[in-house]
Amino acid sequence: MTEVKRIDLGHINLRGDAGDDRFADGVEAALGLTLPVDPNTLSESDHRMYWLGPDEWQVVADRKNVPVLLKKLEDALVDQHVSINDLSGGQVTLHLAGADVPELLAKACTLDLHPSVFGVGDCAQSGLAKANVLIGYIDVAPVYEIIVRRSFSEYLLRWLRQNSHFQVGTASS
Amino acid sequence: MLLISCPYCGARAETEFSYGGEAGIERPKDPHALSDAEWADYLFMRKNPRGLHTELWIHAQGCRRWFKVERDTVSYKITSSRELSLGASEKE
Amino acid sequence: MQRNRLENGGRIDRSQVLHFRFNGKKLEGYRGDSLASALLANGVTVVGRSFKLHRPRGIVGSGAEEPNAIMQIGKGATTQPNLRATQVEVYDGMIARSTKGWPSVNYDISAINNVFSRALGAGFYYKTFMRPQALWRLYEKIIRKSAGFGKAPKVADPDSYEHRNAHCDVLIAGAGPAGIMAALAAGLSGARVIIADEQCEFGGSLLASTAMFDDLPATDWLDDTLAALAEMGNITMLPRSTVFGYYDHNFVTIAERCTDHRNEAERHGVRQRLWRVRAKQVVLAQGAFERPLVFCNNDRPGVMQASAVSTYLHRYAVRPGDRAVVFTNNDSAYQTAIDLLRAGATVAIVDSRPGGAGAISQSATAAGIPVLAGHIVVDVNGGKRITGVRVGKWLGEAPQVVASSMLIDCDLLAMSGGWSPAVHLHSQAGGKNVWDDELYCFVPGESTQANQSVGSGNGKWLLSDCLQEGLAAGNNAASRCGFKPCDVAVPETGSNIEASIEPLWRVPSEEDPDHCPKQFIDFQNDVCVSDVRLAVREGYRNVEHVKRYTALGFGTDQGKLGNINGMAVVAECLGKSIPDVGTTTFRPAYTPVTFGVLAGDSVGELFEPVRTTAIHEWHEAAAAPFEVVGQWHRPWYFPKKGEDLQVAVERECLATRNSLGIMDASTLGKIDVRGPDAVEFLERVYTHNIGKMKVGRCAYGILLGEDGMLMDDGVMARLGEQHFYLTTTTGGAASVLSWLESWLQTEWPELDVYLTSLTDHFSTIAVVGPNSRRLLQKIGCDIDLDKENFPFMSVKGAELGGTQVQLFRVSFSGELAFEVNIDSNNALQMWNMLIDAGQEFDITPYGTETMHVLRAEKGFVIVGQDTDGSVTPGDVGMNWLLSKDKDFLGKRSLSRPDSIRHDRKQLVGLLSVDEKTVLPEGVQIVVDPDLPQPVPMCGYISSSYFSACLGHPIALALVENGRARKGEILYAVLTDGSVVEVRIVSSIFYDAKGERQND
Amino acid sequence: MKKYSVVSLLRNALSYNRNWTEAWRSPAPQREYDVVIVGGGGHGLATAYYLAKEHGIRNVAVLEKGWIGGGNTGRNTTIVRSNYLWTEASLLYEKSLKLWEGLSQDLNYNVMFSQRGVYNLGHNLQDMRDIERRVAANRLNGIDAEVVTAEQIKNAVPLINTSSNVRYPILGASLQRRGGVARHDAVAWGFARAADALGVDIIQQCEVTGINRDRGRVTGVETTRGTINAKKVGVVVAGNASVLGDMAGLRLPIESHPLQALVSEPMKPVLDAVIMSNAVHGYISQSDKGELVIGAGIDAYIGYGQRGSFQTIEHTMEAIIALFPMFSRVRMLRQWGGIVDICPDACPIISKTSVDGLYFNCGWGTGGFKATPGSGWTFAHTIAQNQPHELNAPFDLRRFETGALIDEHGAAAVAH
Repeated sequence: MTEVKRIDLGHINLRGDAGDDRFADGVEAALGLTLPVDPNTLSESDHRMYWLGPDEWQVVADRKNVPVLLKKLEDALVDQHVSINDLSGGQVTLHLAGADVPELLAKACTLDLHPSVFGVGDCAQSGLAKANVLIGYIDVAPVYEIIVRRSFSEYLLRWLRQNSHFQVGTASS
Repeated sequence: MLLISCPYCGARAETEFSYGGEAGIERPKDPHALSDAEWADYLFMRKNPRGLHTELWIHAQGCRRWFKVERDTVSYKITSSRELSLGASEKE
Repeated sequence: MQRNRLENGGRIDRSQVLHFRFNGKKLEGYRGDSLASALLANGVTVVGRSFKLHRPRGIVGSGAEEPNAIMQIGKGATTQPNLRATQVEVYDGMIARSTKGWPSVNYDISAINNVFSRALGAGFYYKTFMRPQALWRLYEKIIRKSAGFGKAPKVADPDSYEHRNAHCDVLIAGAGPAGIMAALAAGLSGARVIIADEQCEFGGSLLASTAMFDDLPATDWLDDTLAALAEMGNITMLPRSTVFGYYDHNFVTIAERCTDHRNEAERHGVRQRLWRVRAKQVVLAQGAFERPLVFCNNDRPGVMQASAVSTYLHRYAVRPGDRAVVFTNNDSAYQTAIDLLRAGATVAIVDSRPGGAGAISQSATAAGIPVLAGHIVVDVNGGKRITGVRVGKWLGEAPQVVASSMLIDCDLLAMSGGWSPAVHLHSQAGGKNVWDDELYCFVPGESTQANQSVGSGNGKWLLSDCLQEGLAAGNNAASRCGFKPCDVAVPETGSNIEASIEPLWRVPSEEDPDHCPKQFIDFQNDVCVSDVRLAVREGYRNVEHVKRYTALGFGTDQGKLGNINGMAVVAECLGKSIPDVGTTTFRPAYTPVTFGVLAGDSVGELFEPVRTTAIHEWHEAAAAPFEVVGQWHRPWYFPKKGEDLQVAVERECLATRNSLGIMDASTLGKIDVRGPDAVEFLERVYTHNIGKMKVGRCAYGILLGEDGMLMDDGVMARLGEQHFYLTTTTGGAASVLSWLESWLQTEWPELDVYLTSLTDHFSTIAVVGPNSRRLLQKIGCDIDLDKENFPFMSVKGAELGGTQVQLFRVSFSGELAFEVNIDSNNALQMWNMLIDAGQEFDITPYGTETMHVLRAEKGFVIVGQDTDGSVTPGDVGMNWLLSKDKDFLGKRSLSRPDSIRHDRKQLVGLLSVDEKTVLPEGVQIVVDPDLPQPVPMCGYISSSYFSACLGHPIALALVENGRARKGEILYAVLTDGSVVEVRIVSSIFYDAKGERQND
Repeated sequence: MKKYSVVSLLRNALSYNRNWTEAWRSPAPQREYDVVIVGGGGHGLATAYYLAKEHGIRNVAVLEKGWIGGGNTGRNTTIVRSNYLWTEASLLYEKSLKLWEGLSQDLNYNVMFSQRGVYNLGHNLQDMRDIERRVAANRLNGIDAEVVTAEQIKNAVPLINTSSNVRYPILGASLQRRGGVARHDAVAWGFARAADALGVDIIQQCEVTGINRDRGRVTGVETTRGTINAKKVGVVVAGNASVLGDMAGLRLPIESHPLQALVSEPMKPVLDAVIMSNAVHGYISQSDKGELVIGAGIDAYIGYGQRGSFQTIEHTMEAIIALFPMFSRVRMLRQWGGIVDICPDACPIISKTSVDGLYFNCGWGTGGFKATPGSGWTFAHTIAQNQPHELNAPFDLRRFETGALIDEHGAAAVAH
């Protein structure tokens, strides 16, 4: 049984130069976590930060903290060439819990999600069915976080509903 | 289905990528100095080789970075996959 | 009564009696039976008719190679055409029908074709049915009716299918002795292994083998080993799973049949599953096919592959005949003779080799089986079942004519013409196949991908070799993936039969090959030796020409039985060797796979995503029909009770122009642009001057392809010195962003600019009409909205109704209008607030249709509707947007000769002279409709509506040199032939000075 | 050439078919020809035939590196239609369609041209605008075309799903009744036999390895069977145009992509029309043998491998099932790929080149089969007269310089 929860979270997209110490330090100071520079990994404290590309990250945090975090980031990176965008309205976060999740995702995702390859703290952007998604393995329980664009979320939920006997819940955190 | 190595994200299925055509076509510095024929050459004429081809791909479902792939157009074997900034020789 | 069922043995469960119908007749079989074994057990001989000549046909094989027993299984929505009886497991309640033969397989009227068979040789249809020309369609109807096997279902498939992506170190195709050994070795090493086999049970040839492993029946070893494999967590075992495709970069596809073998009432869940496997290493262990022998009337029911006879005897406990003759050119069929004898049949061996067989010959003779060495079967007697075979002396290499012959009574002929490895997947992977001069078959050549072929699929006929090779390949594959190979004990297989063969391609006939009774090469397509000879005679000498001209190998069995024999006959005709004639390349699918499993669950509602906006549920509640725009569903119009499209749109237009309309414009693409080089970057891609834009202002911008053609358009807003915000068309959102990124990354990496898509984050609500300002003021806006402080084409962050928004004063309708960009989480709430507060202004939600009418009244183009990839900015009157001070993408193309042609099509307005006719969009415009065809066309209508505000129809059109032709009368020619007079006018129909939007 | 007819069929049957003669000779190449055609596909053979028939030029060789008809001629989905949007394209294809209509009789070889009607489906309002525009243009150009409703489609093709409750409902279609399918191999063989009868040498297993020139003028070709001199050389090698272009120092606006197709197992007749859908990316007909013949989309990358990517096949099957949900249970028998040369405007090049006496006919993309006779006819004219016929004049190489593209990508129907 896979449990699917839709979670109200906030999202910040961040672009900057990972090679610039001022940037990494600024991010760490603002968010209280290490900038993940290894591809396909995430780092976590009170919020999660996903590596999306060599100069792109995504912060996932409590929705109510987003304005504060935005401000902190802007202040910490004020003189740098960066791009900070609130994407909270454009993303839907799902948490999939249960031992069968990799099996379920394998029906429509070409990533190798075998735990020996894709462990806790790993993440990847890929396709799930016909939607683009960001998948993070966030808890050994196991829990997988799936982030999808809002306009594709109904489609993705439909796909999940058809492909798993899942319980849907919503939660705010 | 090809297996393409994104220089940033690693090997992924072809479906995560989009093809961008021949690499190394440089936009003329001053298009208006070109004859119509020279402009047409830039716009439309392509190497289209039977054999090794240096081409652009973007990891569209991943990191959205463009990169350069050397691929044999007959065997489809990929011999290299590099960031654009590396091997800048493509832009003579 | 199962008259051919043996009393003992077989891997069937006699406690589970299964009832089924074949061609209406009630029959019984057992759990474990294939449909073919059950039919043979019941003494059924004729199971089908051939494609062209409608000759009666019986079961020849026992697996994927079967050409004759092509069945329609089931009925109604779940009927399945063209299944091979040899590959179908019988279930209780099965309904099976032959797919050929009318009125029945036993009495087929079309068998009359046999009388004319000589005139129906290869390619006969290319030579006739040409005159009279008009009758071809009738001929064709008859041809089509008589062709084809089964019938497609008539209603939608109720079953579901799914895909499963998988990654493994070692994929093994085929679970016979070699494949199982490979799995064992690779599995023990710790590698991730997938092993798949087409049959319902793993074991391959061992399932019908009498071999002893370590002095115990091989099946004991099989059961133990499979149990051991099942214990390992790193091995996925897939029975009923056909590895049907081998693609580039070791991508391999497997079709798993999950429920087809169950009784219909017990079929739950997914019917079939497609495994999409990316394997680091592949072991191909698919076995080999036994070749038929090519002699006269070799297609008669009762003639079977020797190995198939053994399979029916051992695996299914079915003896397909009482009095058997075994006809062979190699040793393997001797075992079949011995098997038949042990099963109580009388049997004789006809061996074409003058020296007969090796050691196994003695076993046969010792058992009392007469062996006629140096003899051949020349012909058979009997129509719907053989009654005897005519045997002659083999005169060595002589091409034809047999001296004398004798008749041997029999009802079963087991033939073996040697073996052909199943090299299909090796070939699909890109490997060549090479001819082996000792084995007389093609074997896999060098691999071009990471795969190895093993076992009889690699020309190894001895069980001990198969096991050893499987072991080595399993270890090899695992070690290439970084695992340590391990020691696995290979069972002792005891004495093996020798495997000598002497070639016998076309069996000599009593009369010459063009004159003798038919010698079949491809049973299903009725391709005979005479057809191949005819093809070669007519110049179709390349083997591909022969195959296409005769249809050899184009049946549903894909030539698994006939291809090599066919090539041998071509070689004989041309005096060449078989490898000189050529090889054949194999394409997927190895055996046919359903369309359903290829599509998986991407059918019905999941065929393509439907993208919806954050306000979608409101539109649904308002019963708006939706317009499909790319992946989006956008509200088309909002009908009130009893309204149709036209009435609703007229109401929406008038309400908006006169008071207040509201529209969900969230599907627009939105891109955030930031960085010190943002201005420079945008200067290079947009046509207007960016540097001159002031912060807080908006501009209409267009993008051209490098070919100078209009690609997309939208509003550009300058939010800061180094910060811009772009909108794109709904359809162009993704492609514009990726296009911008490509320039930034590949061409101008020196520019410091970041692009971020905000399409989903922001919802866009357009508040439109003379009362729009009042509405915003009413719900509370913290900025001054008057003309001076917030003029047309400006942007400001604002608090609106208590929520932070980005407010744009832009207009796509020509009215005073505002676009509210808001975090999509708050969009529905904002929409509702606006609707509620707007009641006093008769706020009217409108959809895409009204949007189109309003913009057309203003002459605003829709990229993709009023343009089509061959339209320059000048064509649509946008030259004012082209900066003279800079270069931009596409600018150079605008000075090419064709771009400056004076007679290019230009956007104009059109009015129907009758002031009534709303012309269909797409209709062509001509100067003189009475000219002969081809009538020169000077333009076409791209947009056309009835304008409620103006009280008459309006249209936009692209007309040659149109701007200079205002006032001219032209003609629109409708597709029904009628002609409507039109007048060219300005493309701006409403408020030409733009006073309303500036208000 | 011995005439094919029912009479000859029966007469030969009496002599056990021993007296049939070869459909075309297999001569050794001569040292010199008036015209050498490089490429023994349908287009090349048709060119040779019309050179001999229409222009009396019979000292012609067709050089084929493999076996005739073995390239795209034998790998396509055999659809024939002429309902293109732009006048230039539609008149060219209409010329071809007119030739198709008498081709079996002209060649005395039954190419099984079956005019069962071609439907191009519309799934959204823009599709319907495009259909209206194309049909209107077709009719003014003298090409039979109709706009039909979903109900009319349903009546003609009862199995098609016209329910409005699907992802891409069928709103209507354009119908060209004179369109249809033909037997692809027979087209190559029929042209070969007829050309041979007029004296053309068809030389298989002869690969061109170089194009010889002298002072800007072509002098012949180097081949794996020696040098062959020629006054004129016409190159018509789908899937290899750039490779041959390189030999002559020509740059071409062409990229070669994999295009895939597949057939089902043969079944009793269920589909008596050709159905094409741009929006869902699939097209389908049923062959006389009973196989559903299905075309897939082009793979995005350059590929000379005569195979494409698997997901393209999957997408096509999704589309076919969207149109025909019952075909979900039908089985794919075989899939394959061809190499299509794509021009930027999805239209062909039938043109003189910068080398005197060297002519190129290429870039047919996915639409080459239907053009076979018309392509050969106009190319023969261009070679014989050293100037294009008015039908192919717009398809000159120079259009890429002037910008006068014939953009069938734009609003046109499917480019297949």
